Amino acid sequence: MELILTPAEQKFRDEVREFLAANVPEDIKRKTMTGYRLSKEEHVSWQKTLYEKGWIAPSWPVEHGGTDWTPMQKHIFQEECASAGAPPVLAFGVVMVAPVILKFGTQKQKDYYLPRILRSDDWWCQGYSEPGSGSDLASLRTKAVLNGDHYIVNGQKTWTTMAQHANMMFCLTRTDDSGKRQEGITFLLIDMDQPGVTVQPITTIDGSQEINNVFLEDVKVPVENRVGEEGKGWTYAKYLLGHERTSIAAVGRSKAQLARLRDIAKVEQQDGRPLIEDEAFQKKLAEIEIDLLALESLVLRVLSDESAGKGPGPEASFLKIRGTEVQQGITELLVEAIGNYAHPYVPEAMQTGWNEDPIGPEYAASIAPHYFNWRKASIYGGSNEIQKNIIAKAVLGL
Amino acid sequence: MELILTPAEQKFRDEVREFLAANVPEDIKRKTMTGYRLSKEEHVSWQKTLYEKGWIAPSWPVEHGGTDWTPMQKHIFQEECASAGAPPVLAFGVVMVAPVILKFGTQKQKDYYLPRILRSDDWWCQGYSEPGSGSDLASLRTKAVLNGDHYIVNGQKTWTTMAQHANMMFCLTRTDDSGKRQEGITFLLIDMDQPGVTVQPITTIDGSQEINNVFLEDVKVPVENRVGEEGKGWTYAKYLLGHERTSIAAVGRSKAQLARLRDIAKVEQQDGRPLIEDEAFQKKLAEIEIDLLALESLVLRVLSDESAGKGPGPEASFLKIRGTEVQQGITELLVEAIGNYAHPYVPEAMQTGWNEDPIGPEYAASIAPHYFNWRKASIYGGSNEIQKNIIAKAVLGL
Amino acid sequence: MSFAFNDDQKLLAESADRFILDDYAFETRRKIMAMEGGFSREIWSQFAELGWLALPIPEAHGGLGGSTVDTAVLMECLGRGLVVEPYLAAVVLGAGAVAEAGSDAQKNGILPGVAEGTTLLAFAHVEPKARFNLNHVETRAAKDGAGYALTGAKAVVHNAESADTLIVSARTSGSVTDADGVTLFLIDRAAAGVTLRSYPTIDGLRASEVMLDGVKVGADAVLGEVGKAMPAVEAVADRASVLLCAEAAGAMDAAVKLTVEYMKTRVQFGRPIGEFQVLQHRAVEMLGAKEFSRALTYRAAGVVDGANPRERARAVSAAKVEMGRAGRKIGQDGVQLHGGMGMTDDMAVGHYFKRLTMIDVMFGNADHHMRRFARLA
Amino acid sequence: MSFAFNDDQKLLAESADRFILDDYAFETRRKIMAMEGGFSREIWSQFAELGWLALPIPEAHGGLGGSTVDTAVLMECLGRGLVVEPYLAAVVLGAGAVAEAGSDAQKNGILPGVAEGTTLLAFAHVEPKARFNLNHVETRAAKDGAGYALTGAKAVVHNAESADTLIVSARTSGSVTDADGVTLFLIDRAAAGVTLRSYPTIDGLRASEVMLDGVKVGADAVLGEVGKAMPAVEAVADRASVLLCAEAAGAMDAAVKLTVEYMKTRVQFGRPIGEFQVLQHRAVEMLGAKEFSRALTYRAAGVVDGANPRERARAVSAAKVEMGRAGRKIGQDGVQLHGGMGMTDDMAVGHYFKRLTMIDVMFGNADHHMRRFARLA
Repeated sequence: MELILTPAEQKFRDEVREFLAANVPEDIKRKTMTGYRLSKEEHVSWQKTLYEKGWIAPSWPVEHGGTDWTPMQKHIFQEECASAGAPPVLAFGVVMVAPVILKFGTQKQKDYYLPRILRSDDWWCQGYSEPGSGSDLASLRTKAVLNGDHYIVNGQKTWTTMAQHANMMFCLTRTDDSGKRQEGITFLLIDMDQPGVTVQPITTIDGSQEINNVFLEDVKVPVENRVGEEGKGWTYAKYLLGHERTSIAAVGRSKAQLARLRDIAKVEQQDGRPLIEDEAFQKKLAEIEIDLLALESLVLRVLSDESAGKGPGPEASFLKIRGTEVQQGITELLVEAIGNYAHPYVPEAMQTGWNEDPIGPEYAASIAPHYFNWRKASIYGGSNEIQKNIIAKAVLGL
Repeated sequence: MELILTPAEQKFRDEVREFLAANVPEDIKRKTMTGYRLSKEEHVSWQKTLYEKGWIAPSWPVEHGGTDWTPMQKHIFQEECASAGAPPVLAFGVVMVAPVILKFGTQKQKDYYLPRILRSDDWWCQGYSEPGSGSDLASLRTKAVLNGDHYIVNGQKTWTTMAQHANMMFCLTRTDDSGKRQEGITFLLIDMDQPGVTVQPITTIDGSQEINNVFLEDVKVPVENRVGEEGKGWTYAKYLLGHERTSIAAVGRSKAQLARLRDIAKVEQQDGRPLIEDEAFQKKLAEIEIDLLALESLVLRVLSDESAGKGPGPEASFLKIRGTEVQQGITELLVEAIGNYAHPYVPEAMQTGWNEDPIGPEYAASIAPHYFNWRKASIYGGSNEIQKNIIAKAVLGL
Repeated sequence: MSFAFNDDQKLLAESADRFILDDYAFETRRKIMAMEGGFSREIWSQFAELGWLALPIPEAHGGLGGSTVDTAVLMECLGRGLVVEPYLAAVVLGAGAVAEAGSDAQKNGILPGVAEGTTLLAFAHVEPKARFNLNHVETRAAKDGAGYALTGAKAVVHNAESADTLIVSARTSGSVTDADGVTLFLIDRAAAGVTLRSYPTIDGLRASEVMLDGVKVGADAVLGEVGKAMPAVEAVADRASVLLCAEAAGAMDAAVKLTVEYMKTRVQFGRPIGEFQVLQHRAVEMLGAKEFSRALTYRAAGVVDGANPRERARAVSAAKVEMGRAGRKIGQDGVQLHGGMGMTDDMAVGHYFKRLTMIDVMFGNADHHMRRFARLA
Repeated sequence: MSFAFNDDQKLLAESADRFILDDYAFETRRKIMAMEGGFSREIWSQFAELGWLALPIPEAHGGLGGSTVDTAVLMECLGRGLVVEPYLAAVVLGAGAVAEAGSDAQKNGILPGVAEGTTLLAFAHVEPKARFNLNHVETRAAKDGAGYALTGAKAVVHNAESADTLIVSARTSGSVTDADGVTLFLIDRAAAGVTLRSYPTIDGLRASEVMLDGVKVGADAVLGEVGKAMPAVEAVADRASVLLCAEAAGAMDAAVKLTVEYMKTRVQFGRPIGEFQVLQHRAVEMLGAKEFSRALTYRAAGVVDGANPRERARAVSAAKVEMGRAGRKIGQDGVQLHGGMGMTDDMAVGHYFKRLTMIDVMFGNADHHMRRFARLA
């Protein structure tokens, strides 16, 4: 089911399509599509390409290097990037910390950090979760004590995605535990290239290492690296959560993965016929494609509410729930599609510069690891159970 | 998947099969299979047939008119009755109140009521639920006040199945509300043929009237109609719940309905082929048949635990949950099978003595009403949510 | 592509919701169902005055020329009120078929009357053995002098008994399931040889089995081109399907609200059952099912008027699948969360459940549209 | 028909559970996986001493002649410990095939060694393009003097690298998916023309792609009747499938217990997450899924030895479907209920999840067996 676009929107889509076709390197495209890991350099080089085009931060205000795109244009851009196999822009800088700095930061912070984010000079990571604070984030205990013109930070962050590449962390710290848990939380920008910061990778069930423990021992953070007021960090964090709710639906990504699934199902044979001709499999494809169409339709509705000035309500939590269900559903069908070749575990095959013959079909290597890895999607960013709690309270008044 | 039977069990099954083939009247069989309503007389006449054979109360002690059948034999008997289209014996007398009388009743009560139950002289109904007490049964408020040699009972029972036919009700009443809610409940046997007892039918969403409100106004109940001690009624009610857990799985009934579904799917045409040849429909049939086989397997395990002297644990709650899921799943597939003829609503067609031509295929008339009526299965006898609470607490210690 | 209502649509929704609230309470509906033909002529003329009957009818023929999205906005409100008046039969299907296939003369002859509420139509296409295959037409129209003689049977024709004119499909050539050779006819319900067997439907509407025994009609009774009716029938069925999804969206909305309200008032174990997390999440899933179904429905409604038949079919089937799944979940869980009360005829939730279940069946259930969607992939 | 364990089975289960508890902790398993061949020879000889390797082997050939139910009891315990030793490959599949198809000479020559733990076997039947179709055999065995020369490729052969002898299926006649014309051969893993490409599997086992390039064998290498191997292959695959379901039952049992334990200790919002009703019900559904799958598995295990091929296939496919669904639910929800911790390699739950997922794939996933079950209806 194609989007119905105005002529102007069609023109825009073609422009984006052309640019991507001309600028996404082949091997990057292949890796992104097959879910292979990209190196830091590969991420950065692609982001610089977008930066030079002026498309690195579509949602930012124009005067800070953003675009004047309509919500629909942003949706088209995301969808085209995904189907072109462009690596997703890492959210931590452009999408997560930047809006907070823009809204609550000092002029000095804006002048210094925003250009660096646009140029990908800094690699940001998110210092939220702690061993004892997962779904219950407000219970965090990492301590920040003001000491003259510095905070001294002690504690442990965990589940920190890509911290191994990061030189900056936006971090929720506790500066006061006398009052309500949500109070006394302070939002700090921490330079990770300093003594006291230790990053220790965590191996996940798929065997990959993209999340980390980050230990903070007597880490010095200048007061000018505090965003907004002391003790107001929770407000800023929630503002951030409310931001860009539609992108978590990952419609474009899922469309691309669904297309990939179709291609694989055309190659895989079952009883002498391509798997895609199997009625039961067709039905599963149709089911998930319809789920995805409904998801996209709700995304479009939320977007047009946005352009009508209405911010996305808590209903947007549905986008996270359905979005992750669709993503996980596709990873599951991919595993089903490759049959016995879900067994081999050859992580090297997913690394840059591996050039042996694949075991089984080339597309198989990343599929099972990806399936297991992607179970995280219903856990992080507020587990789907938490999302439902939010809706029950905020929307249904239960 | 056939049951594997010992030669003795096979012989028993054949004996049961012969008896049923010879004794279940054709029209009764047809009505039972198609879910048409039976008249009181039809129920009673069949139960008398079983009584004369000595098979009306298989689970009772032999000396009271029961059988010495093994659990496996009881399972076979149930399955054969269902597949022969024999009307289920109404549970309220034989299966529900009788075991309580047997265990906690006075000799006088045993001598008087048990033979009458065997002969279907009394039609029993269950006075448990009240408007304010559904899942939370212990909150019941129907008051029984001792007044000399009588209790005076006032209150309202609801959801009382087939009360319109009943002349006796076993009833939970509150004789004391000073202590814990579970205490102060008394188990009374109430003669319904007396002033002060008003039965008011409730129409359910399928348009049928098999449940009722029962209003009790200054109803006199002789003390000798109290079972066991005053205030101990909750214990007796729970004993009753623990009883015959495997029969609620209704394996035999579901097998018979599944067979009926197959027959209908052979007749119904889709794009010029019998519906049963449609792969997607076959898959649904297989899915539910496998659910049912797994259910039966667990029933058999619980039965063999019983014969090994172990009473069924709270795990038996799983039998209720899966059992009702399977039953409801079959009613749903039946609706799907008949296509457009789910629309007509012709309750007369389900009554005795209607002899106009059917609208659409004859088997269609009862299917949609049955689907809607059967939603009750996951609500009554402790809703499936309550069952899960029980398991979480009693089995998992959560 | 915009997903927001325009001002006219907002006004329409407000006035329709207002009407349901003021004049179409649950008990009123019960009384109306008992009336002759199973609906209220008086309310029907109110619909006419409000311009609702004219809404989808072309301006050239006494209508307002509203889009399918406009009509969806109205149908959603009607769904909220479980309205039993024959809007689908007479306006969406009946007038829709005439507008789709009819000659100008036929349109001028029939549509203004529908818009004014003086003419009622019914769409007699589906047959006893057709299941969900639209091409399955056994009814035959044999040449009979200048005209035709129709013989056959039509199944579950909603509101046929109150229709002035039946729009009947019949084979003028080809064999039972051919796409070619089907012709639409305008037939007076009172014509000789037309026999109706009428009955209530389980969701509170009225329908009939229509028997045709050598019914004679003139050549002018032919609606559209002889033997070429199927594209029109499919267009009408697709538009009706997406509008049924809109009606369902309203019904789901109401069922969810009723359920949540009940959860706030029903007390068990000393607290409103709405405080139990399991039931909260169930209600949340119900709301989500409705939101997704509704969004996809309006998207499809926006497509049907313009798109090519394949695009239209994909969009409509996707919406019908999503609606079928959502309606089933909301109907079943709505009753479950009401507990024993939900099983009683006195509570509205069961009636929404029944209507949602039957909407799924109309013009093909979720399974049928899943296959159709997949085939067109 | 009895569903209770007999005394021998109770003893077996106790000793096996005891062994897992004492000698096969999660960390021990990690070390074992790093050993050559991916398992511990020492533990393998303990299995031999305990009589576990002899269990399913016929008494006439150095075994204990245990039934499939007996073996299921053991496999369930091994599943609880996520045991990586090649019990399935060497004993269930390897010895199973020899017992099923071999001559007395072959049985006497091979089975006692398996029972004593001195001989290891692997079953090389599945091929790269076969998916779940057992009949799909492209590997060809051409007449070569008195013997044969085998050429082809076998896929995902578990524990091939440590096997002394490979049991290889090859076509002596017929075309790729014919049931007829398949023959089993005993092939020395070190034979000329046999090349292995070995790798770890995602669930912590070892497997190999086996390339056969004109591998010469004598006529005595033929296992069973020439061209008539498929019935034996199917019997072996069915028995292996139901035993995999038993292994899964153990893995599910452990995963549910771990999850419930975690729920009692993990505190969020000031209380153990086990106090949240939604999570409680999820755990209950996990337990139920396990109970039903286990019950159906033992029922099927009781059938396979006696029943005719159709009954056997129906029983096994039903069990495999139920297991696939239960394993998926328990694996996914087990991780979900563990939250972020569940995603880490340090927690056992993820490893049970991976094993359960791969058991579903082995010898055909739930979907494949659903079709098979339906076809045999």
